[in-house]
Amino acid sequence: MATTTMTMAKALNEGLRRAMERDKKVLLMGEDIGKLGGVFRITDGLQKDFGEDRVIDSPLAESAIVGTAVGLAIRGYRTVCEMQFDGFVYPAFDQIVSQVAKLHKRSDGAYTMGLVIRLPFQGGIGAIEHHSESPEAYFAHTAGLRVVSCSTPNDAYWMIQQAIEHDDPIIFCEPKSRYWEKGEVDLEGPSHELFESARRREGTDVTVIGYGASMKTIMRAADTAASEGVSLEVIDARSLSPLDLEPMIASIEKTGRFVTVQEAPHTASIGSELVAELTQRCFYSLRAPGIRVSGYHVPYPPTRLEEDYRPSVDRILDGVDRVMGFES
Amino acid sequence: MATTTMTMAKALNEGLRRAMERDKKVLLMGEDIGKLGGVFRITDGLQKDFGEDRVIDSPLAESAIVGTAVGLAIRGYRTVCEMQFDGFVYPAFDQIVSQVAKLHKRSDGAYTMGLVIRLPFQGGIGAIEHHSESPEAYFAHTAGLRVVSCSTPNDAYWMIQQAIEHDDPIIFCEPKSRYWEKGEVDLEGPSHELFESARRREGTDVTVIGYGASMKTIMRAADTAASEGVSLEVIDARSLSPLDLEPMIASIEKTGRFVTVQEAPHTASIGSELVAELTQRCFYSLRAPGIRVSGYHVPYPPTRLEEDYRPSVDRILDGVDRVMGFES
Amino acid sequence: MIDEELVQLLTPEGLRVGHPEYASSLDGEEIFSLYRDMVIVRRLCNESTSLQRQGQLALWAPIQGQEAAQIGAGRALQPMDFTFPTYREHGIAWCRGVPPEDVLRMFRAVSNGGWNPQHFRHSVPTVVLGNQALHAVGYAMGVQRDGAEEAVMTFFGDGASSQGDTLESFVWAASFNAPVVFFCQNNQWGISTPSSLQSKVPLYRRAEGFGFPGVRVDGNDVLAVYEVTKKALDNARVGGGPTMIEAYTYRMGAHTTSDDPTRYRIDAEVEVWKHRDPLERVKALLVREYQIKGAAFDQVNHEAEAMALKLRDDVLAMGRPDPITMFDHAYASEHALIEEGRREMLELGISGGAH
Amino acid sequence: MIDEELVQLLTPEGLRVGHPEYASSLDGEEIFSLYRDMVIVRRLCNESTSLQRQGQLALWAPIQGQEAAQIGAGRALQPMDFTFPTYREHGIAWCRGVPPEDVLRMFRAVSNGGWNPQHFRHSVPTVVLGNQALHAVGYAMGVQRDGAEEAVMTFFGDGASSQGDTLESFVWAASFNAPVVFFCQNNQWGISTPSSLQSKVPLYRRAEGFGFPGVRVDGNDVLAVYEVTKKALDNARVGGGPTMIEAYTYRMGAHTTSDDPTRYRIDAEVEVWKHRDPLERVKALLVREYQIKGAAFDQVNHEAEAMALKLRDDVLAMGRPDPITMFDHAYASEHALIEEGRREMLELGISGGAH
Ligand SMILES: Cc1ncc(C[n+]2csc(CCOP(=O)(O)OP(=O)(O)O)c2C)c(N)n1
Ligand SMILES: Cc1ncc(C[n+]2csc(CCOP(=O)(O)OP(=O)(O)O)c2C)c(N)n1
Ligand SMILES: [Mg+2]
Ligand SMILES: [Mg+2]
Repeated sequence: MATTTMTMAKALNEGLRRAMERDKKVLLMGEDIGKLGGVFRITDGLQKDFGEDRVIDSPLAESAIVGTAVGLAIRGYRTVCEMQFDGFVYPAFDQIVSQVAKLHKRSDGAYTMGLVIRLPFQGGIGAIEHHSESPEAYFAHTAGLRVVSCSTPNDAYWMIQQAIEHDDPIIFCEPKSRYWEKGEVDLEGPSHELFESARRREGTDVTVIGYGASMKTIMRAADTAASEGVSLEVIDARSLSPLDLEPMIASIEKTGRFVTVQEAPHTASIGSELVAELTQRCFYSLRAPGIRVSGYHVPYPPTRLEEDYRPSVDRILDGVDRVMGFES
Repeated sequence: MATTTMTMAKALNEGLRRAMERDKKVLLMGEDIGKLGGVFRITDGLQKDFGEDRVIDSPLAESAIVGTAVGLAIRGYRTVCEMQFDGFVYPAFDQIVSQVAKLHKRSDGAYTMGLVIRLPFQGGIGAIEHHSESPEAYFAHTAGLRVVSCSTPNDAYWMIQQAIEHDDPIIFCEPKSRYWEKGEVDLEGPSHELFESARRREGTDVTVIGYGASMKTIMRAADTAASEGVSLEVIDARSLSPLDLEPMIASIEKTGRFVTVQEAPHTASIGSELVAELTQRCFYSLRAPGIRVSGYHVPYPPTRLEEDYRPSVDRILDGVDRVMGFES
Repeated sequence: MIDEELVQLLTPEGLRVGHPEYASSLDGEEIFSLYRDMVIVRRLCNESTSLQRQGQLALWAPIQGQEAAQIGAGRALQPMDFTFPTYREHGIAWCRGVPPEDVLRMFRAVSNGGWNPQHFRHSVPTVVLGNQALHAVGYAMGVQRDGAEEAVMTFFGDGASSQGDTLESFVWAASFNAPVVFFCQNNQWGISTPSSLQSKVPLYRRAEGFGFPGVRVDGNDVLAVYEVTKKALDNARVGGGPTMIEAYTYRMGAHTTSDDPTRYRIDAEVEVWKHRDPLERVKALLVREYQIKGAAFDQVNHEAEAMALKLRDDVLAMGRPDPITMFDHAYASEHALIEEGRREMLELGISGGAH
Repeated sequence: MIDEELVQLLTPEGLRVGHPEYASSLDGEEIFSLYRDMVIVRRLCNESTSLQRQGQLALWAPIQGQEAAQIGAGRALQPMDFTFPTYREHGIAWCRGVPPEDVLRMFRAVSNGGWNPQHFRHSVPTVVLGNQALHAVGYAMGVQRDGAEEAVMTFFGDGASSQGDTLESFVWAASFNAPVVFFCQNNQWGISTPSSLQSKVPLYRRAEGFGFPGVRVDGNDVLAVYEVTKKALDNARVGGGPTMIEAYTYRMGAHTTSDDPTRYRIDAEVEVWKHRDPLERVKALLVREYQIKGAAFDQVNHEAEAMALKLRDDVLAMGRPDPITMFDHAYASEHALIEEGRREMLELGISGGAH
């Protein structure tokens, strides 16, 4: 196994590079992604190596970034659009929902909307407002889109390549607070298919399901729980739409209890969906209702307070306690 | 009780009129709402009576309709924005999510975002694409907003007035397919608070929860079920965010089973939220998991097919059968 | 209507006028052929309106009054060009070779598109105002990357000129010098909204502020529209960058068959524009300058009539699709929720698989 | 820098120049007072940069180089006017009377706003590019309805000029003849994006295409900025409608303290602009024309120093808010999910209610 250690930022960079090498129709487009290499340096060096025609520094307008990527898709290009931050994807919402999600259908399959919208999402970097949003539920709710999220450098490296190769439009959520953390990347082959969930830790008492930046917090919570004699099984959803439920079902059939973790507020969210689906599918196994640990139902707070907004180890363990407290 | 019979369209029109009479700061703004009276004639005659300064025919740009309504709110006006159709609210999504939902908070309460965004939503009128969307989950997921939906002329008349008087921004979802149906309106006082759900029918076997255009279909399903010996209790959610759960909980504690009904696809939707909340709160009473009857996970189909996409009496009864099929 | 800013080559009376920059390059046969197309699409439009009245279409968006704008622009296109229309570009679709019945699929509510856009190089209709302008610019950026000598043309109305997407597309087209032509049919109205509410100054002037030329052409003069569009497309194909064309015209009918224009506009206005009918002036020219006779005109009318008859048959034959088709092409590849939906529909017996 | 299009009243060397439409109306005292404000906001900016370096701020967006643009514009405002800034309008905030420490609350990440916008008639900062331009137009529509003689001014950058919202705000301002002034600081860069990518032609020309005047002013010339802005505001207040002002200036520093401009721009460019420093030219004028002496300048520097000291103290004293405050003002009235969140937080002992 040819593994190497790199940060998630570097893994994304390398993944993009490989995708661009493999297919000349792959383009990158976004604000400041060329000379600057993106505010997170995800595209560092790529314009230098692939030219300004393939790594396109764009004027500042997100609807136009996505809308022109649609036109490029119709022309046969595969554009990876970078939204500079999660909170700046909303100007492009109309293009995403009305066009990106629907054009394959509207054209009866004549158009392939093979484009990827990269979204550095979630909080944890102490930024100002609009830089810490978790908009994944909006896209998961939208038929015609797919939504995935990576949580490790290895996933970042492979998932971005898989997403670019895929023919459906994909919202690619990157946990920006984890960009600089290192991990092993296996350069030979992906560990999972793009739309598969992954079990990150085996356990017997409670299944905890999360994604993105929450994964690390969940793993920490699992360590703490273990030291208190509670065994958590941890699943990284990875694909937020469609959800890969089978491994979760298998886990819950074993544990009888589950907790979902996300930074977004819980109303009509990925967590809600997980609870709804898993309750339906595991009804007889469930010894407690699924509990959602999530951001609160308030605008993302000033970031001096963000660690009290984002699911913490304590809050996750509180959720675990709550599901353990149910008797059945 | 001074009741009178009118269509939902007329009830909304009268409700708007009363709100405008009561408070000179109430403005209406939207595309074609003045001279034409709106494509659905909801604002018919209002420009004539209140003038062009209070019933503003706008250029065609939804982001601007909402963005200028924000400025008007800062200036102390209360603007009721009409989105011509559900599918045209998306260009305004950024203003709604980043500004309307967050400015009260950002200004530490100095700004009151007392504005209403009227959304003729859901399908059922045989229209072309983008005219039959159900975007309520996007807004329900957004902290800082409130989302309500009327299903009867009486609710329409009162809820629009209550929404305009309310200081929070409200997404007001109107089931356009019901605009022309008549019902009793009690001119003396509202039957419910704005954010309350309403029991529309008493029953004992299964609780069915819906909103908007689905209510009528649910009531029909309840008739059919009754004729087959199954007793449905029917609840109109009315407030989609926040949800008024207490009456639902009370009902489920009685029936032990529930079905949710909506036209939107089920992923990360109001239905998901209902199932998640109600499962948690009624866990010991539930004899079956909550089942969601919803639109399919596809772009809204050409409307010759819409009645096979929207929850029908058959599909609701199928949902009822499914929850009845669980043993416990 | 004397307007310095307006490119006109043919008066409403059918008299030729000179213009410093544009001259008609078409011979009598070609002009006749433009006339023929206009007659046909007018007939197509009338037939569709009556089909709608008879309950055979859910909706219709008439183009009466805009035939010269659409045929002039549509005929200026080359086969390799690509076009991005709205819901009202029936004349363009005709020029691109899209079968008339395919144009009606959306209006019969049996499809959200109706034809293979790659085959005809004419995109599916865009209903959300302005969205398509960005697609056109993106497509044009692809053309640039391919080093192809092709032009892209997108259509929008006076109303849609106020949308952020339309305006952003101007920014991008200028920044990337994209081979795109923005063809704005200013038909004076966006449903009930007069174009004067969208702009206090002539719309074509907006382009200049974004750094590329704008031209206002008499949209009821097919000769002028053809020449202005041809020049803009030629220029785009050889790297000359974007042009905005404002075709100054008039929507003679209602916005759509659901609309009631008597609520917002006066008859006198419609009367004025009747005298500027795009077909009549060409006919006058053809009679006077090329001695075209009644028989030739009769022949065109016959053709139009035959088209209309066939169109009617085709539309009536368009059955309700099998509901299960709603799952087709929602995604390009397998998807659990699609499988689930299909299964549920089959179980409920909604689709019998009999189709 | 000889530019016909640019309104300039003072050269980089501090020499007065005439302009056919604008003349400086300010006496020595007033000019000195503008100078003083520029010194103070530059000091404010420097102090904030070092506070950020020392880990006391999460971020800082410097205004160095843009002091004349902001003080010229800010001082042209009247108390009854209302302003809608971005994240970089520290000089405007100063002119509106917002306490400097309040400006820093957002950058210390203890607030998403920082001051009472109604009290200062200066809105909270808008981070999403372009959003505020529509708020300004809406507010101005309110001013019209109140029949008030007030003007509204909104700020945005060269980068934000490409956003749909900014462009729609132009449409609306023109359509409703709103009393609004669009003040665009073209500081040549939007992070790493050069303004030439946003527009191939001078930005101020965009206004004309929307039907209202655009003016380009030397944004490093406080006298010119003051006069141009004053005229536009005066005009707006009496029903003259919108104006767009492009203040042609330069961002001397990084985009923010997170940015590394060496990756995308060359030193030579920065050097050129150093010679156009907005403070130096006023100082030269004050010395030459008004015989202002070193002592007066020292006095200003002292004031600036005192402000900076106080600012530092104030910032260091800004503690972490009680987490429970995140629930305040999320809604204007009771909300079940807010109650639930508060309860959970108290139960978890995150907020002790001790604050
Ligand atoms: C974003 C959006 N908002 C509103 C509508 C509803 N609508 C459909 S056509 C129309 C008027 C468009 O006018 P114009 O652009 O002049 O085109 P025309 O219909 O005159 O050809 C409106 C408001 C829409 N389709 N899209
Ligand atoms: C809608 C949106 N997209 C992207 C960003 C990220 N962003 C913040 S500032 C900036 C550059 C803005 O440039 P300009 O408008 O010239 O203003 P300046 O920073 O130069 O004052 C960008 C891209 C944003 N804030 N909002
Ligand atoms: Mg029009
Ligand atoms: Mg700038």
